[in-house]
Amino acid sequence: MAFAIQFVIDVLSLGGAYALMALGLVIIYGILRLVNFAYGELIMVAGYTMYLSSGSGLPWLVMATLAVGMAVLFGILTDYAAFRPVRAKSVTAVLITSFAFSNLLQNAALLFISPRPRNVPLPEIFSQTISIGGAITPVRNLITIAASIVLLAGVAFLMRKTTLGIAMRAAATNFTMARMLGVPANLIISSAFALSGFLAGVVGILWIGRIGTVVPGVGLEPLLVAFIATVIGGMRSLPGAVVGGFLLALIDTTLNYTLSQDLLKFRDAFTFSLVILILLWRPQGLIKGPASGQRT
Amino acid sequence: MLDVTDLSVSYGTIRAVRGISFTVGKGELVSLLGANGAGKSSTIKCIAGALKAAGGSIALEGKDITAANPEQVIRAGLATVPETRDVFPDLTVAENLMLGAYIHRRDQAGNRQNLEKLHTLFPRLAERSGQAAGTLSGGEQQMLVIARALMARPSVLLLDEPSLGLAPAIVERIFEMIATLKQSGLTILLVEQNVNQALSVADRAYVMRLGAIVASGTADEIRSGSDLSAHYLGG
Amino acid sequence: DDDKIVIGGALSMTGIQAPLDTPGYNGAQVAVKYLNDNGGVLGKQIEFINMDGKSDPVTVGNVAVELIDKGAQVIVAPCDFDFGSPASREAQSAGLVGISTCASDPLYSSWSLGDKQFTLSMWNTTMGATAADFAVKEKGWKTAYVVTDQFIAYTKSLSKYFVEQFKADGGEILLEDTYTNGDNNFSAQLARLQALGKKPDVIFVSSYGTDIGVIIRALREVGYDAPVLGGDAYDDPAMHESLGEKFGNNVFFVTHTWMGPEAHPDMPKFIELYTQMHGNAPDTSFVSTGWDTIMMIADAIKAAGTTEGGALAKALEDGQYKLLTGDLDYGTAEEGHVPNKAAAIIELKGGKPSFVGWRKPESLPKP
Amino acid sequence: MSETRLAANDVSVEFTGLRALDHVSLSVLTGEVVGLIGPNGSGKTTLINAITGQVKLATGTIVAGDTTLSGLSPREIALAGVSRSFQIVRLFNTMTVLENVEAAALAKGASRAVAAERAASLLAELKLSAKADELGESLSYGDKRRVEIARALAAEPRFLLLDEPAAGMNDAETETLLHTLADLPKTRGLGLLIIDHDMGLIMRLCHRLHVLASGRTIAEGDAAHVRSHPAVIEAYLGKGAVNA
Amino acid sequence: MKHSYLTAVILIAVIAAVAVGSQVLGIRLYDRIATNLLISLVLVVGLQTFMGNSGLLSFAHIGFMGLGAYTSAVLTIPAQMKGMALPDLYGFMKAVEISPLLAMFAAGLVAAVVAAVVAYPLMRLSDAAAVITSFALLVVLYTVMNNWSAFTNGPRTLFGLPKTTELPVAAIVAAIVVVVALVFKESRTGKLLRASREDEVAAAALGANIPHLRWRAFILAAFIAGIGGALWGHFITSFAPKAFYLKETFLIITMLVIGGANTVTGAVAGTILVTVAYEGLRGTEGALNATAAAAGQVVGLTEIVLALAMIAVMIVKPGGLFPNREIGHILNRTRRKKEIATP
Ligand SMILES: Nc1ncnc2c1ncn2[C@@H]1O[C@H](COP(=O)(O)OP(=O)(O)OP(=O)(O)O)[C@@H](O)[C@H]1O
Ligand SMILES: Nc1ncnc2c1ncn2[C@@H]1O[C@H](COP(=O)(O)OP(=O)(O)OP(=O)(O)O)[C@@H](O)[C@H]1O
Ligand SMILES: [Mg+2]
Ligand SMILES: [Mg+2]
Repeated sequence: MAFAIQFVIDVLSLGGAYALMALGLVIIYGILRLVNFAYGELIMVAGYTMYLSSGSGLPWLVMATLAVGMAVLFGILTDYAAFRPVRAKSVTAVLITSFAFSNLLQNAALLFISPRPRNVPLPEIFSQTISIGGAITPVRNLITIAASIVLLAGVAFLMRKTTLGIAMRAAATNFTMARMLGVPANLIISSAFALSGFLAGVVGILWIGRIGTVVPGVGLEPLLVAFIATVIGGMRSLPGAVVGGFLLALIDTTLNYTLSQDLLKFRDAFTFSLVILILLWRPQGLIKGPASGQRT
Repeated sequence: MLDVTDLSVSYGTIRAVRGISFTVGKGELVSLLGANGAGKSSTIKCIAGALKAAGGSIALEGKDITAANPEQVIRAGLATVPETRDVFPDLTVAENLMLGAYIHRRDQAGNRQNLEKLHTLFPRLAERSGQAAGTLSGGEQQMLVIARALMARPSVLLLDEPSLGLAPAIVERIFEMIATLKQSGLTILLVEQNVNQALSVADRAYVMRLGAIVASGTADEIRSGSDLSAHYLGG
Repeated sequence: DDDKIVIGGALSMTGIQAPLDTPGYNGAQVAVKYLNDNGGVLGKQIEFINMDGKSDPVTVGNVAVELIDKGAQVIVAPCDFDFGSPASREAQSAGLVGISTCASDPLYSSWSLGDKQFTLSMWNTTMGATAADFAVKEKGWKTAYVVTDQFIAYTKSLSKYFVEQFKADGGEILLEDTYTNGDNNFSAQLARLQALGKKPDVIFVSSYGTDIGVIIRALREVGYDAPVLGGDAYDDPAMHESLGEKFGNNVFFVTHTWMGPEAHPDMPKFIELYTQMHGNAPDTSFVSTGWDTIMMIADAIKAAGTTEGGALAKALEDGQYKLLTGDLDYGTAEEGHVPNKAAAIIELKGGKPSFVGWRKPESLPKP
Repeated sequence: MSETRLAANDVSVEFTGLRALDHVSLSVLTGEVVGLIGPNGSGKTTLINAITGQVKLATGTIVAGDTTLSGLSPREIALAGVSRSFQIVRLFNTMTVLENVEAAALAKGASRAVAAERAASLLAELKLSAKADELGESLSYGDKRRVEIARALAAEPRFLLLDEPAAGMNDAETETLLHTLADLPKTRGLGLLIIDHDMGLIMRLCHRLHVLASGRTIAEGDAAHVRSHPAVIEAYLGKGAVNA
Repeated sequence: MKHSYLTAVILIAVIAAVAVGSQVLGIRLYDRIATNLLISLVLVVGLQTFMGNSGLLSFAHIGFMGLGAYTSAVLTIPAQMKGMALPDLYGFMKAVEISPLLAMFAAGLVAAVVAAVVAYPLMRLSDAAAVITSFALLVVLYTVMNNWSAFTNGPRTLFGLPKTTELPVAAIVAAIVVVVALVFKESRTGKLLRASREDEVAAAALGANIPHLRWRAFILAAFIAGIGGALWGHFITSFAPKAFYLKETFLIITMLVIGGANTVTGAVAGTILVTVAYEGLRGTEGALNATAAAAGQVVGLTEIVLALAMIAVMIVKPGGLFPNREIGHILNRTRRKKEIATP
């Protein structure tokens, strides 16, 4: 019994973190249809902000707010540096610029901070544990689950029910036309990046809270996870990203528990083969996004 | 109302518009005619702020809008229906129209009223309001683009070939609608390939050729102008 | 360039290897300055050129070639067989001596790399056996749970020799589990540990980089307070700090030395020189590996009277070195240049390291 | 070449919540020009899409000669001798005009030499030789439409379906197009199905007309008959059509 | 067709210039950089045959390079080394030792066969789904290389490959690959594939079998990648699976995109440009470190400058340096225009 509860909690907490990562990526992907490779570095920025402010004696919540704020700032910066100048031109060009920007941030961290891992201050509550039905789990996991639910609801509301959401999609598909209708398209797209940065910041705090240290490459794994979760769930659908995150966590955890040790090494191969199969079966992902207006 | 003075437009080294001047008076309907590639659309895009002028100036109600960006132009009351049928394909018809009223987004009541009016003008759009705009037929998209521009409740409307790809009956309705809009006091600049119909609603017209204005006058003058149509309109 | 001796380094300043290589690099710089301030070697000044190997075997190899091109006469290779060996192989093919500052896998031998290649570190046979002897013979821990990171030769062979010696000493391995570096999810391993139904006396975790901290935290969080034992990859202040007062207890590891006078009488002098040069005191024993490497090379050059590879290798084989990281004496090329060396054991208490002492196993598993 | 028939029998097409075609039957013989007209959104383009396999049929069949086309992929239908143009121009933008046309011949299995030769002669025929080396994207709208026609012809189809080829062309260009198209059925023995809203063009070019409204056939027959059909005037031509 | 010949001649001349130029300078380091450049060229041009013609981004290319490298390694590592280098190798393979040239073909073949088997179903996907499956394929290949210890020695460094890739060998292979890529581009498959790149619907409506066309190009690209991998393996002589993962993937994609993915000329230009920039910057960083004496090392500067340069190039030339036309085509056109201008 405790084993089953443990399994469920593992899946939910890992899934919550994965879902949040995916949400931040799908905001940009779903709207702009561009993979933001610099997304992982927004998480890194949040981590380093925590590290750099750890000596300041500020209360932890203030540091965390600061970290999220920096991630938002760098999200907007990503737009200015990597997307705005090339987005009208070619999708591959954007892919390259966003990758270049990701590289730039990582190396800047190497150069100006350190290649070595740095510790991030964590509040006491992050490492406290509680026992649920015999299974012991860190409180951090419950916070993660809660955060993912709250943020998903908030983002869904924003995208569905507000003009901002519609304007974002319009600005992304036909920039000039949107402007000709009076939509301040640049601002609108920047706000999508800001939102993505916000989510990355929250993920950063929760994810790095798991690891305890930050290194320049810390963003790679969340990026990959977000990428796969988005694909599984539905590349243009917000609920899809969340479902994808939990599903991936379920797959990961199940394989972890059940695969024999010889096969466990190949876990990623299994997971990614599954991604391929899902895409073959449903190129749109499990949950379809908004109707795509293509016809002959 | 709209004064264009010595306007030039270039694409890199290609000069598409070479120093043209014309005016559209308040409440007037002026037509811009000319063969393929004469520079009509380039002129329209430039006025709308989507292209930078290489020289000259554009004024709307005396205010200079030469360097204005598209957002500023529409806020100044000038709406454009571009030639390329730029619907937002992934958005529904209703969402497209909603964006048309972006600059009035605080005035929901006014928008609803305006939308009703447009729905009676284009009943097809009311039927399809939940459909993704990209899946509309060619003609339906054209209607949507015109309706969307009117959602901004402009005082000046630029129309670039509104009859392109429309059924004759619809074309007729579009021209009736243009006439109605004019009567309601809207100032209109109309670019058309369909010369006869354009002249039937226009007060005045300008004829462009190779980026320059080569003739101008009232609709009747242009129509009766000896070999104009043979030379400039027909080819 | 007959007026100077050029030593080329391919140490990694970036990547996963950086926490081990950068301290070594800093220590080496202190040694170079010290030697040069005291008249150099064979009357020549020493020039130490390091190019970032980027924790990438391909870059390390490329960089080594570049260094040899620039006139390097001895090559200092990065830690660990996987990252260091390309540099040593290039050194060998250019007829030069190559020394890794801290590679401990027995693959780092003259058998696989060539007759002019050495490592300053003890081998994992020593490291693993020291840990096992310490657990069984000193502490009386009879049962163990072993987690092995599949990452590199180092992590795999360290577990292998630990397990061999642990069994030879009469201990029982309850479970050998695996793990892949970078995989921040440790829940399955925990579940398997819990499913054992028996609490092991000691947990041996052979991993690398930030993951060590993550694993220990994960263990402690769910209430496993059994002692954790590991190798020199634990010798990273960032890891100690990340465990902190709360989790940094009852952790033991085998490493190269201890940065205090208890370990070596000359240690204070080195720390003073280091602080003069770098502005802060060293925070890990890996700085000593850098110092020792350069000092040993200098001694060997003096003995050989040349930097020529063959002669220098012979001098290294014949010499006996009294180093900050313990006394060292190499086997012959036929014996793989086995480094006969003692190991230091450190304990973490409240996130702070303290010196347990030097140990040298009586018998070693076969490499 | 013996006469063959391309026939859509009782075809319906459905999109979510919308019947775009409702039991429509239409046929084209080789050597004949059939005009497909109707109000916007009446299903004309959809009918072409149905014939060329771009949309699925809800009912009905499509046959060309003895071959059943319905159920085949667009590719197989093309190989069976049905070519088309698109309402919204779909050139291969960064390939040259010559390559655009060659591609069609190659897809049909012509050797590279034959394809090159056929493409060059088609470009000459459509007065596009001077543009052969330009990229598709750099052409003016009228030229693009003509390249599309050349491309469709390069596949040597038995049936050619053109969707609004004259849209955006001025009167003079439309006139030239008319002559080019009018010759095709005779010189190449193909059957031509053409959609356009330019009644002048349609009336002069087509042997027969087929009128759709709201996905249903409301009239078919020769031009004079259709033009004076009250339902057609009501739904499509409008009162002003008398002077078209 | 004529301009294709001209393009081939020019590109081969460039390759020859790279090879001979570095020989003339006689610096061992340049020799090494030039060899590296030419191997990258093989990989980038190989990627161009698929990505350039089909318009689909492929992340998996480097994975096939890895297959090639490991295949050739297993076939050529001297039998007496195998015990140490590949301790878990299956018994019957232990004695195998063939010539590197033969092994190179085997490497290409193995990569091509694996590509043929795994990729067919993937080829009907387009856009994002295609990009992501290729990415997933890379991860799968990487994971397999990382863990199939018998053949690859797992994540650990494999060593013992005979060093047989010298500069002339690399140059010859690069020249052959460039010619193959140009021929493929002008072939029926190449032309139809390019049509499908521009407009899938229109190409299918002409009768092009798009998945099949893509599949052929993918196999060809994998074959070239496998050869490139073998070439590289026998140049570097020791490597780990990490050499065939994200960083390298992005490096070659960057080279291709900066040069212009649609053209072989672009692939060549991009490879040269990025390599020269990279090496130049690395040299500068090294010099900086040499003068900065004790003050710790400057790290990451090369990457930062390179990233900025990449963004700049993409802003100015989003289609790359040679977006649409091969060099021969461009020269022919300017010549013809001049002729028209001055009759
Ligand atoms: N994006 C562009 N790049 C280069 N040249 C262009 C571009 N757009 C238009 N042109 C050129 O500018 C000239 C004028 O084009 P414009 O679209 O304004 O003509 P138009 O009068 O609207 O013609 P049409 O009746 O065919 O729409 C043409 O020669 C055209 O080829
Ligand atoms: N993919 C689709 N999804 C939903 N509705 C569609 C789709 N494609 C077409 N329709 C609808 O089917 C109807 C017929 O469209 P079609 O394009 O065939 O019209 P048409 O007769 O060609 O009109 P036009 O003359 O304006 O081009 C239209 O109402 C259109 O909105
Ligand atoms: Mg126009
Ligand atoms: Mg249509």
